[in-house]
Amino acid sequence: MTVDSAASTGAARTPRKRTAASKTAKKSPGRTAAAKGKSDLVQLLTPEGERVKSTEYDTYVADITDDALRGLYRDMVMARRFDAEAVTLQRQGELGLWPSLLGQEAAQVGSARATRDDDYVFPTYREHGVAWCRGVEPENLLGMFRGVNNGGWDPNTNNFHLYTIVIGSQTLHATGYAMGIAKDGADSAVIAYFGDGASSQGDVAESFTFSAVYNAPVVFFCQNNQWAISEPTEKQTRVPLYQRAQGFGFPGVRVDGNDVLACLAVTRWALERARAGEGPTLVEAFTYRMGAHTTSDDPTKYRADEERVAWEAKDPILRLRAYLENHTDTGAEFFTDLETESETLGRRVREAVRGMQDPDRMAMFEHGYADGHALVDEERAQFAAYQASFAEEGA
Amino acid sequence: MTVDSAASTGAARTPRKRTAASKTAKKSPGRTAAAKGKSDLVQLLTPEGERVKSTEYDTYVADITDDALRGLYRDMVMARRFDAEAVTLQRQGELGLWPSLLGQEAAQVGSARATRDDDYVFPTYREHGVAWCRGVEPENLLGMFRGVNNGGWDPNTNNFHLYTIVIGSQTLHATGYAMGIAKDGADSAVIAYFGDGASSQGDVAESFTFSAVYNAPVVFFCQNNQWAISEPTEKQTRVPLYQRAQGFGFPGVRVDGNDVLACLAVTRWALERARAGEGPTLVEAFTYRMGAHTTSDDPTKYRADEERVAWEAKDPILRLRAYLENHTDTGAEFFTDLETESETLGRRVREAVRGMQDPDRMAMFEHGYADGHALVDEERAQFAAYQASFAEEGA
Amino acid sequence: MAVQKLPIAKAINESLRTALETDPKVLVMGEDVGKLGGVFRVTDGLQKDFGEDRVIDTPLAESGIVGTAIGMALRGYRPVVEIQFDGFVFPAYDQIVTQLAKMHARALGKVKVPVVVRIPYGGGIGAVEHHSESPEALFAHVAGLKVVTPSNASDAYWMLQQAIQSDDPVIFFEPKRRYWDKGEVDTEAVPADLHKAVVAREGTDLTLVAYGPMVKVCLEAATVAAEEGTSIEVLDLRSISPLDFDAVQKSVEKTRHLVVVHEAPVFLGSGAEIAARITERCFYHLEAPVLRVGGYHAPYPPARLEEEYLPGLDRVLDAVDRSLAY
Amino acid sequence: MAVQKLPIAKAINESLRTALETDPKVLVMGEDVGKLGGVFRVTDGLQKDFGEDRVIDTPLAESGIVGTAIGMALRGYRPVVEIQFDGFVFPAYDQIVTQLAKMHARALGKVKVPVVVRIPYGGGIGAVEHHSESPEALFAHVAGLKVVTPSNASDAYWMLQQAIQSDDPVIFFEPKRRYWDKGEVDTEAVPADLHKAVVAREGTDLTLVAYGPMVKVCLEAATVAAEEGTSIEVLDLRSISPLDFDAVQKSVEKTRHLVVVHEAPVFLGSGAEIAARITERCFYHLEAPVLRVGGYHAPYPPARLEEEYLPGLDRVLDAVDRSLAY
Ligand SMILES: Cc1ncc(C[n+]2csc(CCOP(=O)(O)OP(=O)(O)O)c2C)c(N)n1
Ligand SMILES: Cc1ncc(C[n+]2csc(CCOP(=O)(O)OP(=O)(O)O)c2C)c(N)n1
Ligand SMILES: [Mg+2]
Ligand SMILES: [Mg+2]
Repeated sequence: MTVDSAASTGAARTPRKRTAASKTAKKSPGRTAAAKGKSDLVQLLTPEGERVKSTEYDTYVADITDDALRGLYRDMVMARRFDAEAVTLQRQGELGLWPSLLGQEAAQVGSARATRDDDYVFPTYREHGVAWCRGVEPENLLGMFRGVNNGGWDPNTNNFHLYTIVIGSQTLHATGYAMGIAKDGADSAVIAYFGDGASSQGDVAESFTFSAVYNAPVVFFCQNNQWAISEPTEKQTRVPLYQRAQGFGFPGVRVDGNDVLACLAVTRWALERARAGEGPTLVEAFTYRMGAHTTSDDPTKYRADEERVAWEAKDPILRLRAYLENHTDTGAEFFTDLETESETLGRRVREAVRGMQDPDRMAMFEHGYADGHALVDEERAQFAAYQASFAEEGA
Repeated sequence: MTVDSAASTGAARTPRKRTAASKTAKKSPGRTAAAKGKSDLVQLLTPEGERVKSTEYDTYVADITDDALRGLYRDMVMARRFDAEAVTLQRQGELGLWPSLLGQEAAQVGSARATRDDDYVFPTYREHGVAWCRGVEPENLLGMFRGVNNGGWDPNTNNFHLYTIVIGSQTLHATGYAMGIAKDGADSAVIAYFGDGASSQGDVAESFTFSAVYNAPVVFFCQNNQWAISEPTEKQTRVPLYQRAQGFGFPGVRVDGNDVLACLAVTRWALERARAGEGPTLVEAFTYRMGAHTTSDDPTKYRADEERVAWEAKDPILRLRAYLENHTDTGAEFFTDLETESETLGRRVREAVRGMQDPDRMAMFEHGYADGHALVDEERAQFAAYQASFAEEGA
Repeated sequence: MAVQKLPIAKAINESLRTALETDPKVLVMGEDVGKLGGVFRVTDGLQKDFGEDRVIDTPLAESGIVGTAIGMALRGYRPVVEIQFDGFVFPAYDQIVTQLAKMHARALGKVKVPVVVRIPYGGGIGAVEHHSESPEALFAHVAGLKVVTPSNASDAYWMLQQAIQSDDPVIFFEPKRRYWDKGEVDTEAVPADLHKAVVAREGTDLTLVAYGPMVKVCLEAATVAAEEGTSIEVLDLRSISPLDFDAVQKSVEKTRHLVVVHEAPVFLGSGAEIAARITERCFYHLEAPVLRVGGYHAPYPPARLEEEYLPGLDRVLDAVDRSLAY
Repeated sequence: MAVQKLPIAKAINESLRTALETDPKVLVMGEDVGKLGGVFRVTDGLQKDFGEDRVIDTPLAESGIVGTAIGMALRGYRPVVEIQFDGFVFPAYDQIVTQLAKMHARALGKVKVPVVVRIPYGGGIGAVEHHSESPEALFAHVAGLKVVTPSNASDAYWMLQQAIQSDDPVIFFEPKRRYWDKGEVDTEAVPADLHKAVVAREGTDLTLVAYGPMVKVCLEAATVAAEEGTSIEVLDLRSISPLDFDAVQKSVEKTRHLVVVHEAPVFLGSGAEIAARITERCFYHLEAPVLRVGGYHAPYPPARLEEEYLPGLDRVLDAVDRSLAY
């Protein structure tokens, strides 16, 4: 899922050996910064689209060409378009629910593009942009929200685990997976996504403890989108979340979550630490949930619209567009082509969803167990017989 | 449970209003220290029994007269004597199990004597010294280890909650209780005890989060006795435990847990912060479990005896004795009287335990519910009838 | 006015309001219970009227919510805790089972922990995973807890009043798919005992036992059966722990046929206990074995299949037929 | 040597050793499982022989233990997790119920999570609170888990082998009060199916169903009953989920009397399910209702009362008498 693999799906997995860059990670900047408890927000691109120099992080994006930037831009646009389509599909009754990523595109795309194919990703339920970058077929994300399954993709195809709804749980799976990587002597890493609200769950603290004690190669990527449904971050913590890591003995850093370049740089740095055997890192991406929590939510009940409006000025897509328009030779055609491409995606997703069949009723007896279970067999048979009795009646 | 109330039991509860001292707590030293991440061990008394000056904490023990020191000494000796008696009673088969506090007398007595009668204490299962200072009848602690009950005292008599065995759980109860105090507008505080092992439990992290968010008047008093059964502290954390607090937004401080004076000072400071509305504090008392985890444990399986021997040189009782002998006019009589007194305690406890009756078998149907429960009534009646049937047979 | 027609969600809201008004020690706490009024709006308007100190938005940590509620109860408060959905109670399971349930007994009665844990439960709302479960048996098996669930607005109002007044911890399961079903609530009535079952419909040929969301299905089944000439008695259990076996026994001694219906999986569901105990009590009365209709031994299915999974009219009537055919 | 006489604890130790030797993906993890060898010495010597990388002392956090084990299983490992005592499994309950149990189904079979959770359970060892519980029903009710428990050394060895080889999560309950009971273990035998019950003693007048620690009590009861002229068949269930109803049915069709015995509280214990289902299957065979002997609806009592609480010979025989008197 490197930045260059702009193709959205099916990228072949290409494990790499330890790079020189990763070996030098020990002296890397953010670590010291975090150890010092530096509260600065890492930012490489201002809301206005101006490039900010960073002696600390520029090396981590030195290879990012204008083309690569356009790739990141495309990812964000496609993710947003897909997300918007899903919202629409929910309104039309095609989906039961949708958790929109609106506003979090940079955090997701930047971090996801920092991962390698052989890294493993543990998402929450909102990482549609990450899924996109990992090459998961977008329509597959919709199955669970349509109610046709509880997870519609093979996690091992793109090293992208299933969405996890029980808040915080996946951070432990990520840690265990990373412990396994370490046991294997592999140099891949794991990234675990979670939200500001999730930071309060005991499981997340335990994942910090385990990853620190076993020095597991895992990056905890917290999208602090300011809200856990109706609760602002102050209901979860009274200090910035990235600071949480220090007390567990590993660095935490806060990055502008609406700056895709900074998210890329910081996550690359953190992943390289992991590969280099330096253990876990906490990245807090400071971003904003611009929409409702989910399509079932009504944010007017609990937050002022001015807040959202203020954050609109920091829109992750607009700022990269400004940069591309002002500082690269990206022509108008790129943007119009992308619009067409994203519309095509929207159409494809729409059609795919509308064509999604309800599962066969017998499916509810499948996959409860890998090796079978006598009671399930018995109930399946009874249910089949019961259903058959209607057919007989009908006949 | 102030230092002056040296009498071990039944001290009347005397709630106090906010003192001048507590109002000045805002500028208190340790807080800054902690915020700076200072790793120094707070120590007021060296292992050799020499008084160390502390510009930061001396004010917190300025009122401690030689008499008060003798009181602390007495508490530690009595606690150790009681504990030793319990170990013996376990060996003699009078108790099923005993978790010895040997080595942790200073941490327990120092912290407990910092509490006021109207403060509330949430112990683990090892706080016999704290119980002593709170005025709990020592023999009452033995019931659960003899197997005659699961908690043999009324928590509200001495504001000393029942022993909690499920690791970490009580930190949440303490936090909730402290939230209640805040709601009541009272100026008392709560102290929650837990171990180094417990620091890994999700519940403890959640109690940190809740106490910080609600600014609850609670002191988390972690006795880091270096071991969680067979696991050294490195299996729980890779940085000193007191640092854990920072990431939750409140100060943590490490104190020499074998220095009763330092424990008293630091806990007083932390409790005053709580009373002054400054919220939670984490105190890590750096101490050592000199005995086995419990009488069921065999530490030779997992730790070298040299370690224990090294810690013997830091014995909390010996160092205060050295101070008393060298720097006060404490005569030999004090020590011999105390020995007699502690032997009396030992005897009293021994007799009390031996005289402890097994509960009536019907007791197992009592207190499951406060308002009764039909099924319990039914089962009680059936059981009684069943028992009666033997009597009839016998007749 | 004392008598109002209210949806269940609103009846619970009114009940919380009454409790907050009449007892200053009552607190409401949970995720999003404040400004939002809860994801089902059950706590709507309460924080506005009673303040953040009594209607408390908590950090996102269920163990922390129940654990601190226990602490507040020890301080003399009566916290009413909301768990957002059935599937999210499990992080709090340890605090509920090892602490909340046992603390009164552990203290030989010296302390009380009057905490109410409200849990919207059950399926039928087209939700995603973890939002449709019926874990009541996992609580009812545990001594020290009481487990109740209303099926209508009046019970929702009154049973919650009683649960809050109870000195025991009460797990209060709310049938979320029925939140918007309306019923009359008389806030000046004298309510039935919290732990007694009520006959929701009288009948003579067969007893249907249900609770919470399934009472409605059973009443419908009884109506259909009546048209076919079968007289069904429907018993609304209301309380699962303690469970009113006397009421079930009484009905079964009359009808001699018993079918138990719940959404929870049949295997080790509350129907198992009812079948076992009623068979023991009514061995010579039963003309057919107690039959059970419930969920399957499978994770709750995706929404598009839930109608197949949930006991519906047909499956209930099928069991009725099978019982009567013995 | 293939045949050895071993205590149950040692048979489990040998089974873990075999698994660690034969499959490099097998891991053992838990609190104090390393140098100490576990508080019951069940993992004695394993870390010494297989290293800290495969026999892992974990932080004191049960949710973390199970949660990271899930992650390692996703990476291809087969973790065998130890929970120190029955009463300490609840902090991990959420991970077990919402993650471990459901992940295979959630992924439509695409991932497997072969985690074994070993739990020493049950009372009778004179322990303090939380060290004597029998929470098996709380796991068996949950789809996606398998729940088994051996009663003797041979089963302890073999059932653990099979549990580790199973691609499903298995909750492996170990009867701690029987840890030191010896039995023959043939490490080259062909073991019975993990989920089938076995007839521990044949008989004709009444069936006693038990598992884990209660098998011994039931066998003793059968011996006493035989002296009094009653022929009792004792069925050792071994597996609680799935539960071998066919075996129970077969026995009951012969004996026409069934008593189920377990330490867990009777109310909603596994006996409830057995009673309900066997009554359904054997309605015309049973000459008496299925009777249950088990724990009471009370927190596990302090040690000095546990002999009153636990089903013993007398209470089992009392139930036998009552059943035969019908
Ligand atoms: C254990 C648990 N409790 C409650 C919920 C209900 N819930 C779903 S999302 C959510 C808020 C999560 O907030 P955050 O972690 O900040 O992530 P975000 O939704 O903002 O991306 C809540 C409370 C849940 N899914 N799991
Ligand atoms: C949830 C839980 N898991 C496991 C145990 C078993 N256990 C009892 S004490 C203990 C070690 C506790 O270590 P620590 O917190 O350092 O306290 P200490 O015993 O050293 O005072 C363990 C693992 C328990 N009581 N509760
Ligand atoms: Mg959020
Ligand atoms: Mg310790």
